[in-house]
Amino acid sequence: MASSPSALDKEQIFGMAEKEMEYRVELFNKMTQTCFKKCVDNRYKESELNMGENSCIDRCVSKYWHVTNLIGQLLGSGRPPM
Amino acid sequence: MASSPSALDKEQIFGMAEKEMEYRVELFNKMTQTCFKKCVDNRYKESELNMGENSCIDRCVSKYWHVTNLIGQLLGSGRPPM
Amino acid sequence: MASSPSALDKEQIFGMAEKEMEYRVELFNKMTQTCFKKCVDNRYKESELNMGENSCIDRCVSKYWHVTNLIGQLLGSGRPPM
Amino acid sequence: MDKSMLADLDSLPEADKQRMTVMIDQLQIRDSLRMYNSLVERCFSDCVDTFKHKSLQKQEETCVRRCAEKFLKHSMRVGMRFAELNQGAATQD
Amino acid sequence: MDKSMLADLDSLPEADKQRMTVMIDQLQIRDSLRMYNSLVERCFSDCVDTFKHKSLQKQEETCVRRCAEKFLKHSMRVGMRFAELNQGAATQD
Amino acid sequence: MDKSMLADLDSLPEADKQRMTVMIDQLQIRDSLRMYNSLVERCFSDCVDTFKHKSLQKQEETCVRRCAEKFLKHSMRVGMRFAELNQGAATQD
Repeated sequence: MASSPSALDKEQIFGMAEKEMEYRVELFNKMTQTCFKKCVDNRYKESELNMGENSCIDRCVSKYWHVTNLIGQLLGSGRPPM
Repeated sequence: MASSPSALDKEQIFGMAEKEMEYRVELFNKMTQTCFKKCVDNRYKESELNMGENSCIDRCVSKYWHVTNLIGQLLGSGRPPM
Repeated sequence: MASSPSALDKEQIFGMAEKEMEYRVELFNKMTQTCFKKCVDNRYKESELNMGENSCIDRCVSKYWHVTNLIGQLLGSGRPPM
Repeated sequence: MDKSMLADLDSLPEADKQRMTVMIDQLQIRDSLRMYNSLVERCFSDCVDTFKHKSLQKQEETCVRRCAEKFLKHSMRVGMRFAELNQGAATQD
Repeated sequence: MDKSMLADLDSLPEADKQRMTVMIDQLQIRDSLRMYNSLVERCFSDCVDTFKHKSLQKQEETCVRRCAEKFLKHSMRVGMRFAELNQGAATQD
Repeated sequence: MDKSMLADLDSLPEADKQRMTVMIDQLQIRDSLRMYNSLVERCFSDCVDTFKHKSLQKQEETCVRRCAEKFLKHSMRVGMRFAELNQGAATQD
């Protein structure tokens, strides 16, 4: 009974992995939405991203990443809080 | 072992059906929220929808539907992308 | 077969409990987000909540609670609609 | 949420049909609870803007009632129009 | 998220109690991860508005720190007030 | 969504690996359906503002097409930059 993980333990491990993946997908989606709003002109005069938009996007992603790490530190670790 | 679907295959089929239904519910909810914002006066001077609001709602739903199909085509099929 | 609940019945009971808990968490989160927007100055000149913000938060929570109950009644019961 | 939006169960074996029905019921419960939450949030955000009192003021309460009623009527209308469009699309196939 | 918000487990048989506990733990993990994500989004949106540099500027960092601290204090206060209201409602029943 | 974002499966036993793969596939399906929904909502909200007609007007359609194309290009670019940052962080560990 003690040596191999119980069905419930396994449920917990898979559940944790699933929540962690959901979290990363959500992080990516929020970053994408937020940087689109901040960087891309919503009048859509053309279908290409212009140079200004492209460099804004790169910097936005970089800054978003820094904010994620900064808040992770404030919450007590480099990782998301449990 | 090969003829009937395994437990895992079944999980997958049910999972797909569930995701597809979640998708349709979310589509409906987003459309409802968006058309409410676009068509209904948020000062709420009465509890009935007036004629202008009603016809705006009908057209909003119709246009939302067209945009859904248009973007579905752009993404490579009439159906949502997998 | 009739006396103890079937696996499917159990699934349903646990599913219901889960949905109800998700609902309460979502209610709490929406209230937190909404009252933050309504009460807290988003220029963040300091990291403490000031007196005005604190009393605004208390009243905001109280009013949010009343609106929740009021809409619950309108929808036909004191509880969320099923 | 309308059951017709979801799935055609007739072609499934009995056990799967039952499981699918449970799944649909669960989605409907979750959907109506979410709808309730977003209705509260919308009507609160649109109707309550001053925080000098702890309790809801008369005109705020009136506003919330109208907001909720309007939203429900709106939601039903959207459902009807949406069903018609789905119907049309289904018969075109 | 406060455990008291969720469910009263005492009346359940042992196996169900365990399963319910796992479910509540999972919901709490998901909730704190979502809270983390929306905190990042809110503080980023409110504090970062210029994109001339790749790295966070000093005053942006200060703003993000204050934003996060304020939000956490706010969230705790909301939790306390909400618990009181739930308590009051429970004893009235 | 990029598979590399998710999990390292090599260390798992075969049965768990399979189950994990199914889970990841399910998350990817849900993610692309949600992306589709939010793309529709964003482009509709930004491009459609008058409701004098039932059908999409020419300039609205053009706007929606550009919006969707821009968003997809944007999303790919964000994915690339994000992967680089994750890579960098991983090698620093």
